[in-house]
Amino acid sequence: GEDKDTSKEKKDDGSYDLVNEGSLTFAASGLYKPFNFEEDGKLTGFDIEIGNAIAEKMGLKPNPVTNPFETIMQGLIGEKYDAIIGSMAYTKERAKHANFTEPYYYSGGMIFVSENNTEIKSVDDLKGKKIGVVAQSTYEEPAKTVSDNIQYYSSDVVALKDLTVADRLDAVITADIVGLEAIDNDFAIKGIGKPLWVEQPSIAVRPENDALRKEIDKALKEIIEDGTYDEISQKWFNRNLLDLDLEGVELLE
Amino acid sequence: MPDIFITLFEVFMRTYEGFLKAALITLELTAVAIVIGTLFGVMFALMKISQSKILQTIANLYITLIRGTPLIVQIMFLYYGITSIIVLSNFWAGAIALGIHNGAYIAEIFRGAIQGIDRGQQEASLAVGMNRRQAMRRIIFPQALRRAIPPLGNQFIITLKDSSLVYVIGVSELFGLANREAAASFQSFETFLVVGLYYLVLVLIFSGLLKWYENKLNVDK
Amino acid sequence: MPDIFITLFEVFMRTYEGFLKAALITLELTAVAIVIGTLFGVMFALMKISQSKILQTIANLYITLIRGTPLIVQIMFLYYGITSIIVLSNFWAGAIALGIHNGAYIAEIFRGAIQGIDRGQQEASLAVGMNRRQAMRRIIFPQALRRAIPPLGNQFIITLKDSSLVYVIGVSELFGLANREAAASFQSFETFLVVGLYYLVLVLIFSGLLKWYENKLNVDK
Amino acid sequence: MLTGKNIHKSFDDLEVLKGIDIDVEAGEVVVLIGVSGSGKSTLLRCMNFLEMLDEGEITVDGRKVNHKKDDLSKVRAEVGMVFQHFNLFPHKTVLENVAEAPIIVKKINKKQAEKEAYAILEKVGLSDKADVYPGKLSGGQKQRVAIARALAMEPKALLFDEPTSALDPELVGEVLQVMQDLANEGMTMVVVTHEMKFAKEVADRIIMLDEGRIIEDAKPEIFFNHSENERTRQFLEMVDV
Amino acid sequence: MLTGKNIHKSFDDLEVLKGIDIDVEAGEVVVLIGVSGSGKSTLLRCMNFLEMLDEGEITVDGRKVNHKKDDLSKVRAEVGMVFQHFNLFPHKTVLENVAEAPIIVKKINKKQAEKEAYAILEKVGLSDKADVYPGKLSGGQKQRVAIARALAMEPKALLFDEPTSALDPELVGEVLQVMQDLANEGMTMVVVTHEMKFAKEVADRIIMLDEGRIIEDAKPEIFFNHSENERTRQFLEMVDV
Ligand SMILES: Nc1ncnc2c1ncn2[C@@H]1O[C@H](COP(=O)(O)OP(=O)(O)OP(=O)(O)O)[C@@H](O)[C@H]1O
Ligand SMILES: Nc1ncnc2c1ncn2[C@@H]1O[C@H](COP(=O)(O)OP(=O)(O)OP(=O)(O)O)[C@@H](O)[C@H]1O
Ligand SMILES: [Mg+2]
Ligand SMILES: [Mg+2]
Repeated sequence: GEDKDTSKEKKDDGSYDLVNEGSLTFAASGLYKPFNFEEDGKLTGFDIEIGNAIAEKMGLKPNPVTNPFETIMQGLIGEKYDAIIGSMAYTKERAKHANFTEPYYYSGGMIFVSENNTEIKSVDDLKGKKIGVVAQSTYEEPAKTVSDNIQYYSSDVVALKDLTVADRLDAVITADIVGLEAIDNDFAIKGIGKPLWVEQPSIAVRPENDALRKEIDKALKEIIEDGTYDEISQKWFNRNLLDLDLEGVELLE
Repeated sequence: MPDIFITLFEVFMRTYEGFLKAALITLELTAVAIVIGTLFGVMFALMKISQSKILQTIANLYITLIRGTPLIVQIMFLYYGITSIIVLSNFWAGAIALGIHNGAYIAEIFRGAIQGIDRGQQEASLAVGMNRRQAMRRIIFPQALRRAIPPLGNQFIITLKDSSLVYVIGVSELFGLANREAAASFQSFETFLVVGLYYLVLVLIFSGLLKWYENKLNVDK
Repeated sequence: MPDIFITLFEVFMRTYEGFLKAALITLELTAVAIVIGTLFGVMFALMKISQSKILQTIANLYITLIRGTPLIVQIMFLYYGITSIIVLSNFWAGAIALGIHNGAYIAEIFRGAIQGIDRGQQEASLAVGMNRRQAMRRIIFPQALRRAIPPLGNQFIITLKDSSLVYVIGVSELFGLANREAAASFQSFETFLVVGLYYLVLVLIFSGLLKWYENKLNVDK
Repeated sequence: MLTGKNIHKSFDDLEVLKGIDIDVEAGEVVVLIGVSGSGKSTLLRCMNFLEMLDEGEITVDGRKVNHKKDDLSKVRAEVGMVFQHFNLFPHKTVLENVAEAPIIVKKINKKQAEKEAYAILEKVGLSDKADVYPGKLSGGQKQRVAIARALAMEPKALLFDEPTSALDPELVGEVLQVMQDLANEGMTMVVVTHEMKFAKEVADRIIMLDEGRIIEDAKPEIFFNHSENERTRQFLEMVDV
Repeated sequence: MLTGKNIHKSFDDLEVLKGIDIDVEAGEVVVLIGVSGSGKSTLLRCMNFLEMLDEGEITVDGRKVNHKKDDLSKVRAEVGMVFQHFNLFPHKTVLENVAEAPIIVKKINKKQAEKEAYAILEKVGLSDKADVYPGKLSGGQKQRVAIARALAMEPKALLFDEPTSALDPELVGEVLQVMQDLANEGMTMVVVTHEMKFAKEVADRIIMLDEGRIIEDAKPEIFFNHSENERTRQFLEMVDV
């Protein structure tokens, strides 16, 4: 990215600031397959394609970039990029620092354990167990409510890998899709039951740039309506991620 | 200006319980890493000054590999490497990674200390009938160890700081906790300032002890 | 056994284009950090050897703070500090953080080099009518610089490795890319091994250059 | 020309100069002798303001030097100094060593300064070494360059602190010769040396320092042959004239 | 008792010993002299197996030593050595210095070893320093401890490499006295020294080394007064007997 002397003032005329003129620069950790990851040196995944589609709808050039999840909010505030489109879920706390669009998918939080684990069959079996979660993920809170023996990670892959090592970790709570991807990559783990918590990944922008949020929301709605969204979702997951039965699950925020 | 101090104080009061525990973990990590590093270090130093070309080559390889790559890459690599062989908690995986890293630097400390001992000591030992092994164990090494303590103390301080990197494999030491605190409270600036102070205090304490010991050593001479 | 080599080769072939670019970024980061660090280093070295107690205190404070805290904490702290003041790209934020960190170490290099110049040089300069500033600029410093080059080269190598840490603020250098590669391919072990080799090769190249320069210096003498 | 009055100088608890009065006339060559530690170097360094006085004053060419108010570097340039260990600038060629101060202190333009430097090098017999670095010179050549460097500032007086005692014996002669030539041309000089032959033949006066005091100040023929001072006679025996 | 036959030794390209034959009988005191670099130390070190021979052989007490097969540390213990720079173990007390080798090499129990060590220290007049660290001793005392340390292994012969040349002159006497006592008790000794008085009075034979060869081997009275060797006479002039 280039240095840019953009003013932080709110604009009322509906125009918005962009870090790079004519481009929508958006960030993801790049460590979250299949949502955002690198292939052949290029960022790809569900999040990225959604971002690309939104940018195109807005008549902008898509410019996906990576930033570690630990510092991704700060990068937004520090004007390194215009938006976070990196499976960051809306929470009340985060909403104090950034403005969020409508969710662009629902994600089910699922419990994963080692393939050989026969002890843990439901969330009730998690009491007092050692649970791994990615620090600052939305699953940190549910994990805390069932156990106080929490192990924090900065990457899901590291956490899930630890499940395969006896005695290191009893369970990991993360997005079902991420765990299933790891299983596809021969991780000796399994998911327990159905998603219990649902988070709402949304797109974050700087608060003073709310005009941009409005435009993104509009574009998001358009790609959902014209079928682009469904096409992308089907391509990656063989289903539409927004089609979720929200009955009986806890919406995390 | 006072504003920032008030915030800092708040952050400090809110976090000190967690940070004190995390500081303990940092110290434990450091201590274990130094112990492991010292074992490795002594072993590879002895290999490096041995007569055997093979042992020398192994030691050189180890030292070159460790000194030629970043610690964080070593941590990741060993983490995934160790994981596929033996079962370790994250703490121990981290401590061992730091220990193996330290080993290369400590090997050089010991090699220097051993080679710094006057050759006459070895000759006098042989002349009274000791073999090389006895001379090393009873005469050379004890003297080298005494000399190695100041640089080892320095390595301890370096390790104390380096231990911050094992946060990547999920050890809840000072920096790992700071990261979570910062993200949770969105007071990143203040949190990292506070955790920096924890490190600073620890480093200053150990630097002080080290200076004191060095002075004592100089007086003893 | 050959299995792992085949996988490694595959990983290498799949990633080398990206890694070569990332290696370039690593080198650029390192170079910029050393340049910034040298500017800081010279400034603080001069402050430390100045007559002014205030300047000395400032320099000591800076050096103590930097040497007393982990680099990764400094990176985070500066990142949050800098971003709230000016807008910088990640590359420049990282390079500046590394540069400020380096400054403390380079300051000690220069202080050592300056104080290592024979006092007679200063006296001779004064005796022919130069003032202190002229003596420093024209006589002492140029000689100190020449002496500082080997330890600066060493610092360059340390920085090359340290630059891996700015991945936390999203710079796409070698380690950052390796992280993403590992997450995408789930081949962590192999990826970190490969990226370790990139660092190793870079470090060995620069160590070689450094040795060559030192030998040349010795021959010139 | 160069006078010191009641010079006192201590290092910490050690009083090195205990009230020295010295007066060097224009064109005079004064040789300063004394045992090691008697304060010879310190006195020279005080006269060139490399050391601050604790007490007393120094007058250069009739002008009293005020340590606080005067720009000492200006005054220093008027009194050149030649050191035992030469202290040439190793990163500069012989010509640059000589031309450096005129260029940056006197702000003479480079061409002109180098021309003059070359002329001075010719005088000390080293014009053929102008482009060589000091590292390649013998000790005697180095010291001659150091003298040239001091001369380039056109000083009113030159101080020499044991200029030949770091030299191999066979190289002492060439340096003493240059010094003798300077003396003959009327340069005001104060020379600390153990070369008694030089003292006898070249000095106008010999001053003997002992424990920070001047204990004898006499013409050479009197100093060497008729001194009534016990310490002087001891010293002369020691240096084996 | 201690014999060397045709000893050759080179360091890289430098041949230091060029075929030495030496035969020391039981109870004999041999003084080895020669200019610096003539190979004296190297010869001693070969006789104690601190250096490997390139050629030739060494016999201790009638037994030929095989460098490859024998445990050299065992053989070394039979031939003690005293060094110019003492080489005491600084981290051990005087008593420990003496008792160390008997304990760990001969596996004598600690109590017994210390008792014997104490007795030996008494013999060299240092029993009162038993618990002191070497750092606190004078050079002469250090060397006497070094001799005690060598004696503790009950060697069949003792080699001394310039045992007094690192000592201040006033401390030389006490060490020579201890050596003379040992000689009187019948210890077999080979001594490299420049102390001609000691050589004259104590040696049974004097061997002169020159450029790696023995050029003279004679009783002291003949060596000092009637040597026909040109180099020996030069050497004697040099050391100023
Ligand atoms: N910078 C200093 N700090 C402390 N003591 C000093 C300093 N310079 C000189 N001295 C001490 O002052 C005394 C006189 O020193 P000075 O060098 O003037 O003697 P000198 O007559 O030139 O002797 P030499 O013939 O050895 O050069 C000595 O005892 C010396 O140790
Ligand atoms: N380990 C070594 N490696 C290389 N050269 C050596 C070594 N030891 C001795 N020499 C060389 O061998 C020669 C003889 O040395 P040696 O020490 O035996 O002489 P020396 O007669 O004892 O002399 P000195 O009276 O100076 O002790 C010298 O030229 C010395 O430099
Ligand atoms: Mg002097
Ligand atoms: Mg010798």
